[in-house]
Amino acid sequence: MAKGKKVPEKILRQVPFCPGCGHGIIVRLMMECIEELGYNDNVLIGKPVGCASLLDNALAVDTFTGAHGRNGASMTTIKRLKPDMLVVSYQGDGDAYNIGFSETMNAAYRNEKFTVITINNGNFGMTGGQMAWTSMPGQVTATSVNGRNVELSGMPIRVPEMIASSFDTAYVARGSLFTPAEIKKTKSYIKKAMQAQIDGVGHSLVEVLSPCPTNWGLTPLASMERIVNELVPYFPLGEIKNKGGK
Amino acid sequence: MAKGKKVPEKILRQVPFCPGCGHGIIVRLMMECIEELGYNDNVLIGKPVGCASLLDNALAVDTFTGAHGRNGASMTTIKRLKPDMLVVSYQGDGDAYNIGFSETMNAAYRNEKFTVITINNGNFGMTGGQMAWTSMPGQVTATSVNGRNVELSGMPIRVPEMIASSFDTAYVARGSLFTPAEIKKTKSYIKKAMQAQIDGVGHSLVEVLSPCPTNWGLTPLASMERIVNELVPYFPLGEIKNKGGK
Amino acid sequence: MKEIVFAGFGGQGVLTAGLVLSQVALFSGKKATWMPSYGPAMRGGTANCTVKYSDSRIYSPGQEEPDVIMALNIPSFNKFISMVKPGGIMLIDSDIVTCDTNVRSDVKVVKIPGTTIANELNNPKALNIIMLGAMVKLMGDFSEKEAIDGMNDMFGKKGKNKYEAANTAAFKKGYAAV
Amino acid sequence: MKEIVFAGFGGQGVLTAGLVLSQVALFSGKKATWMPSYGPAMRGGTANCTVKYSDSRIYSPGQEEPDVIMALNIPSFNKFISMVKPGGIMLIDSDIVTCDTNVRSDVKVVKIPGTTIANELNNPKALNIIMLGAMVKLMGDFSEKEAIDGMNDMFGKKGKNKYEAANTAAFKKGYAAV
Amino acid sequence: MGDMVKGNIAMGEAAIRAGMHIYCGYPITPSSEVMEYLSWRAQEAGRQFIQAANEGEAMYMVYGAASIGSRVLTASSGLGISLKQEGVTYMAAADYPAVMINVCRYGDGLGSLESGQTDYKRETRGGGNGDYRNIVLSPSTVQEAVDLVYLAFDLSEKYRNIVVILTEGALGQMMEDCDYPPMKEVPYYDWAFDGKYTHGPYPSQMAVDLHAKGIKNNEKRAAITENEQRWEAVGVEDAEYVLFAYGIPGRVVLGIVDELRKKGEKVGIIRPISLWPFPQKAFDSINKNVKGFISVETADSGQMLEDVALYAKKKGFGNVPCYFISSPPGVPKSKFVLENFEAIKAGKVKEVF
Amino acid sequence: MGDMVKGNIAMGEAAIRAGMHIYCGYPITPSSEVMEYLSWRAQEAGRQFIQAANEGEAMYMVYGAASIGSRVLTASSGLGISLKQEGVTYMAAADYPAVMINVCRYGDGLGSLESGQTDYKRETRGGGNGDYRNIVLSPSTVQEAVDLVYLAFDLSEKYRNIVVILTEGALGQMMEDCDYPPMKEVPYYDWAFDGKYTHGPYPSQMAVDLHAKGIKNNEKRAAITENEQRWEAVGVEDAEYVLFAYGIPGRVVLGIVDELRKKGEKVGIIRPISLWPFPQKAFDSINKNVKGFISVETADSGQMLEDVALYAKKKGFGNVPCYFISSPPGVPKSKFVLENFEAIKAGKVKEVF
Amino acid sequence: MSKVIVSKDKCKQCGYCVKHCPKQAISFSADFNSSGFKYAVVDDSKCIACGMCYTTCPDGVFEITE
Amino acid sequence: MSKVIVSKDKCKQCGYCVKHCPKQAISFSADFNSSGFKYAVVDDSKCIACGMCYTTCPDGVFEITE
Ligand SMILES: Cc1ncc(C[n+]2csc(CCOP(=O)(O)OP(=O)(O)O)c2C)c(N)n1
Ligand SMILES: Cc1ncc(C[n+]2csc(CCOP(=O)(O)OP(=O)(O)O)c2C)c(N)n1
Ligand code: SF4
Ligand code: SF4
Ligand code: SF4
Ligand code: SF4
Ligand code: SF4
Ligand code: SF4
Ligand SMILES: [Mg+2]
Ligand SMILES: [Mg+2]
Repeated sequence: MAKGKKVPEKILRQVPFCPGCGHGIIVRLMMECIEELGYNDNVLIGKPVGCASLLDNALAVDTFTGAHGRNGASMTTIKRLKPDMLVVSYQGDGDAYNIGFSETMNAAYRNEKFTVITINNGNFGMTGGQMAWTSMPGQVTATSVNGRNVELSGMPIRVPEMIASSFDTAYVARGSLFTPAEIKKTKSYIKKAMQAQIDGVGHSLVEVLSPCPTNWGLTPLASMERIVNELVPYFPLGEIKNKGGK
Repeated sequence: MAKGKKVPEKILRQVPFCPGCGHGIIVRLMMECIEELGYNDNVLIGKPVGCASLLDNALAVDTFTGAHGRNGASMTTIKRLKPDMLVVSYQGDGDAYNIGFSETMNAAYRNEKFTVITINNGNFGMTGGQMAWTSMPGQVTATSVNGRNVELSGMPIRVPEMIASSFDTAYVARGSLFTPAEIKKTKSYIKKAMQAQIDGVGHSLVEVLSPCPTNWGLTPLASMERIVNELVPYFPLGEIKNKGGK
Repeated sequence: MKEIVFAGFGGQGVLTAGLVLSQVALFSGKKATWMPSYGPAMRGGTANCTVKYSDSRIYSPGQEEPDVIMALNIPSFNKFISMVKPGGIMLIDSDIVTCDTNVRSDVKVVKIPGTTIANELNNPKALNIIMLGAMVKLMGDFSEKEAIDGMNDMFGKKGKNKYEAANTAAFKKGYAAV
Repeated sequence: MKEIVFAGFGGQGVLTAGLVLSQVALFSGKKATWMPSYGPAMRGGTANCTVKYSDSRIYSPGQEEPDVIMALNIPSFNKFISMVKPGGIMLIDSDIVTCDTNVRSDVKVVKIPGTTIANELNNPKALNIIMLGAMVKLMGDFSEKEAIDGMNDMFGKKGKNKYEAANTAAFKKGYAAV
Repeated sequence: MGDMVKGNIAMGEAAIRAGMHIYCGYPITPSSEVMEYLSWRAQEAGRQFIQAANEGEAMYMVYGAASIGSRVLTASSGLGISLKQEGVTYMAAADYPAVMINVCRYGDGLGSLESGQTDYKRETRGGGNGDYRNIVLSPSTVQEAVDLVYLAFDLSEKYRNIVVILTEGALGQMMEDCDYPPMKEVPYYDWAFDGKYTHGPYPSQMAVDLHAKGIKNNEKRAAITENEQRWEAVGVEDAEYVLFAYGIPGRVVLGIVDELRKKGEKVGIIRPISLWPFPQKAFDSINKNVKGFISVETADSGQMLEDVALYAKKKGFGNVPCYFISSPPGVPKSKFVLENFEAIKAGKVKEVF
Repeated sequence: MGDMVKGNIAMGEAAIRAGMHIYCGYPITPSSEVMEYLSWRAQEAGRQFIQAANEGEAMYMVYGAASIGSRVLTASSGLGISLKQEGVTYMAAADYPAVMINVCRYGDGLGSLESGQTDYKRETRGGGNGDYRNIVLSPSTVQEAVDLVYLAFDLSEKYRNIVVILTEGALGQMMEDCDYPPMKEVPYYDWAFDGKYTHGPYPSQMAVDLHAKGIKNNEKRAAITENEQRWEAVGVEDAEYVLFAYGIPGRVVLGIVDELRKKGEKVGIIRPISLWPFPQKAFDSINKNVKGFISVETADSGQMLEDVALYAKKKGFGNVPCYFISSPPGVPKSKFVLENFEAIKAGKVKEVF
Repeated sequence: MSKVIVSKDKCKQCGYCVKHCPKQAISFSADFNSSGFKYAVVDDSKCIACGMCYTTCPDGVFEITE
Repeated sequence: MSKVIVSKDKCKQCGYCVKHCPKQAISFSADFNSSGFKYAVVDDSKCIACGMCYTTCPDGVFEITE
């Protein structure tokens, strides 16, 4: 099965993440999908505040620097004013589910026709690994040094499920990265999500369970193991909603 | 069945709402429950910004003036620091579901042990009847003069259902006011919600479908009819979640 | 410059009456301002607006010292009687403002049985226009025709031509009543 | 007042080495400040901190003109060599900083085979302490004992007594190496 | 001759005429009519309108809309604008244009619904983090509100800077006649994102040399300060006292000065129209022997007063005392202002600066 | 002798010692260690800690906590504080006390992570709507940070006013030795809600006579201005030039002045510790023949400079030129400041005010 | 015997009590109360003191005594 | 025939490719790349150009040519 594979040309330089960080894979998948869908020259990516901030100047496509958490709002007006443009909001879990919860949910509520990719790495990577709403019970983070106490801080949040069950959007899925097969599935979710946008079906969101070896204090491979063993049982993988094409 | 009935003494003066406004009934139910549960002298009510602002000085219990929408946050610290106090957040739908969506949801997410009563009157009463996230498709409001266009603004939001299905809280219900029987049911929901707080089971929320004759442009009686015919089918009544007592 | 306050219950049309007067003033080539009271006390309470008109620039649009006040209920009469400029006019609907109006010797109180006239016209909603007719006459700044044309022009632009005849009749009755 | 910069890769313990020195200074009755570099370039990049100590009030805690710089990798050497005060010292691990170090005639470059020593001690993590030992000797402001006591006091308070022997050995090796 | 029209509605229509592409906002008294009007008028005119879940969301919507080069408007009041401050400073950092109307209500926190000028400090100094300055324009008539909103979009684009229309409840709610400027259809700005990476990378603040950017910002601010001062002045050349007042108090004080001068009193007024840049050039024509400057504001404490004092100092009036007249919520009463002025003249009031 | 401790952690511990009951916040560099430390330390000390979904929510939590009379702390940086502004002005309206730490990072919008002083205007003028003023204290050493945080809780309660600790990334991140004050256990304030309606109704702003409240506010502000000015001054009595600098630049400039005076130069420094109230009393000892005032700030444009000029005018130095030295992000280099000072002395730089 | 006390000046004429009184004991007055509303009037002879009027009234007009 | 091109200086030694190469064709170098990591080395004789390494690599180290 000899087929050429090359990092999309719109990725200008090496991504600046820690060794084994899932962001590197997900950014590549996103850029591959954009390229394959033929939108290299009609696309805008909403960049969040978080480790993805490090993408500055790395992508040769229009990249909007959002306020922390608020790209659900900013992408809304961009997409409404430029309905033919492919608009993709790339967001961390802290960004999309903590500070930006209202904006993320409201965009889905209004069924805004853009695509969200959320990177669920269970903490605030950028700022040194504080607890996120996706951190697991008992997880040690910089703001839960004795392990997350869900009595005081609630059980980890599953936003994709909330959106799928509460709002009339087009597409919701959750993928991961722990094997080549999972990576390929995740890519197919991202592509379908973008396709739903292109077809005007509605809002789409793909969450990706992604390793943060640095803040998890694990090797990259052990981080992937943790995803399989600890996260997937709580954050089930697969398509959660698919309204199909037009 | 001769049993005395008197407006709770903690209601100091006539409530200042428009004729037929549901706020008047709900405030009374709330005060009755507080009195009947024996919490007249250990209670704090979170007052929102909205028509309920008009309650200023009307209730002889500690009444916190919240920032518009944000009492989910303010009640959290009050209850945590005063765990024995009965803490009740009385909020409009615009307050709790629009501007305060994040605070409302986050309090439920953390399972904060206070009680929320939301008045779903399908618009921003206080500011002249603009569209709320609970306004019905086609509903004429000050910001949807041609009727609410759900293509652009989404379908009305059902927060109680979202909370019940997404978070591990104690009690969620929806009541209304269109007959004495419904009013009594609503009262029983409010009381159970407070009881869940008192028992330390967790967060509780009761939404009440409530008429706003002034902004609906209907008589009080016709407003009640509208609730029965138009709202109840979309916002089903009853207990949505009841974890029971300790 | 003239300053007029229109006051009454919400629903009596005092804000509209004021607006018509300001629009009549514009129509006659004057400058005009219209300033409503608004605020938390609005709901179900009293409403009022201040209209000013002048041949030259109007500085303050706010209430200062009204030349004429129209009061369509007792609370409004009580609230505003002390504000009338010495020598000014207090115009009331004598059907509604039934209290003792003999409060200030330096103010001329003009009483019109507005509600009665409106009932005679079979048009209870026209109270505000009837009273406005009386006021225009009292002020003497606009001819009856000028005022009616201005009024009808305004309602016409709002797509409310169908009330033209009724409004004209009401205005005339009021105009004739003083 | 002395100003020292500790620079290297993240993970080499340069921030800790600086902290130990500042704590030793305190222990000896001096004033001290410790200022890290921090910022977006942190992740996986180079790290450095500036330590100052003095018998009197320390005004600026920032980098001004370091008397001594410890550089534990080539990028740090290159970045900081130009900043050393004329007549100052650049202390390097000659195992790692293998580039041409003959850049400034007015700076004394002191080379210690830190990595080799660490390997000899079977304690590769001790590189920072070894280098610190050398630095303390070079500075001449604290006796060996004073410094070791200060260091052990600090780690002790952090509940890390168990490393006391190893740290002491490493420090001594470094101290002896210059 | 225009018809009587409410200030808020007039501003909404002016935005449409100015080529506004989209409005994003959340209702709040006394500004709501701007958005209520645009909720149908925008669509009628082929433009867009979106009601946000709150003012913060509205501002991030503005931020997005600006990034693709559209003309975007938001309006709110006091505490709604408080919620926009992070968005505002992001806009400043990105050099994005937008017009933001603050129909000010009096007071801290929830405030009252009454008219006030208590947001001067925030609008002219910036309530968000950082060094930025919004251009702030303040009308005193409905016509001027229309003209300034119309102008604001152009200024905003010219300098790539937010322009705030700082007006008051009283002006938003009052009616006056006005003439509308011609309808413009404006294309999206071409410096903006077009999806084609035409302008290359747009790095975030973190990747930017902020000191270099700061120097550029200072240059921009200097240019705005040089070019965009606007004011109305009467009688300052021979004035013993110069009053400063903007917005509704501005027109009230104009009336007072008119009256006093007719009586032969040597008193003048400067009515700032641009609050930032503050019209420091207005000092150039002031009588060098002026005895005092007086700021009249509908606020507890002197907010514009600080600018009056600062620029007095800068313009060589460093020893002229600066007084404050604090008018209660609502439209200032001429009588009240006059009495306070007399007290100052009589030496009964101490200067603030 | 205290050990070396990070500014952020020292402030966290100082809050515990001061009897803080609860911390509410959201992480942001360079302030995060305050909350990371308190995330376990609060519990250990029997206090409470809550991580909010964002800075806005944190501030409304503060608002709630304050209403029942607890000692409450929040900390953040630049744009996080921007998100708190509505909460801040609500607190002001309600006369609720709280302590808010701003570990300032340089710049507009997202800003950099580098140390800066670009939030002076916002903290001293208020970024929320209204007329309120926060008490603003700025330390220049870790010890002073500890002492000011400790003091802040008491001042906050004394005046029922928010106290902002405005410090910089550099101070939050640096280490220095410090001694901690004694541990206090403070009961909830008794003016607050206790669930029993002890104090009767607490009406919202809308039900209050705002002008009367404004007069009270002015009295409170006057009392604070009279009682709470804090500063450090060196050499101002004979100074030809007086430099003004606070925080980290404050200590840097103290060093410069020390050095210059040793060389015999007549130069002085005022290092404001209270930024609001600005230490206007410090002017009383300044040489009447001073030639210039110079504000040194880590900011693009002169922010404190405006206060220097304002109070110069107020205190009879209305004709003394006020200059600005803009230091780039980070800790100012003595050499840079010196060079700029020399340029001012040599007449090569134009004054700003 | 129970009795219904009506605070007529509080009534805002919404009509809820009139509609829900099981005995049709409530009607509106001919005159206006101090707030300008026609107010609820109870026909004591029909009233069974069931309290439905109390339950439905938003304005606290009714008191049922024991 | 396809071939794998390795940009060794981009490698951060995460080990994903090593783990997921179906042919165990990848191992780590003995020396360090310019960033200080031991980098992935492909044994061309084992490689079947399946692209799994490309798929798993977060750092864009691999290119499979056609
Ligand atoms: C208003 C605001 N608050 C806080 C921050 C600090 N901050 C930057 S990124 C971040 C969290 C990032 O976490 P996440 O979104 O999960 O992204 P990750 O780094 O984990 O990919 C925080 C709290 C900020 N930049 N702005
Ligand atoms: C930050 C802020 N934005 C907007 C407002 C204006 N405002 C006051 S109440 C309200 C909506 C009230 O609607 P709801 O909560 O549904 O209460 P209701 O009056 O319908 O009972 C709005 C938008 C405000 N006070 N504060
Ligand atoms: S901190 Fe975590 S999320 Fe951020 S780049 Fe490193 S591994 Fe990735
Ligand atoms: S406006 Fe509506 S919600 Fe508000 S008091 Fe009137 S009826 Fe009730
Ligand atoms: S108590 Fe019952 S029967 Fe009597 S008036 Fe009221 S509703 Fe009717
Ligand atoms: S329910 Fe109450 S307010 Fe309504 S009509 Fe009856 S008595 Fe009057
Ligand atoms: S292309 Fe396939 S076989 Fe070849 S090295 Fe990569 S993973 Fe191994
Ligand atoms: S997956 Fe990439 S970064 Fe990781 S070891 Fe292999 S080549 Fe290196
Ligand atoms: Mg994350
Ligand atoms: Mg509502």
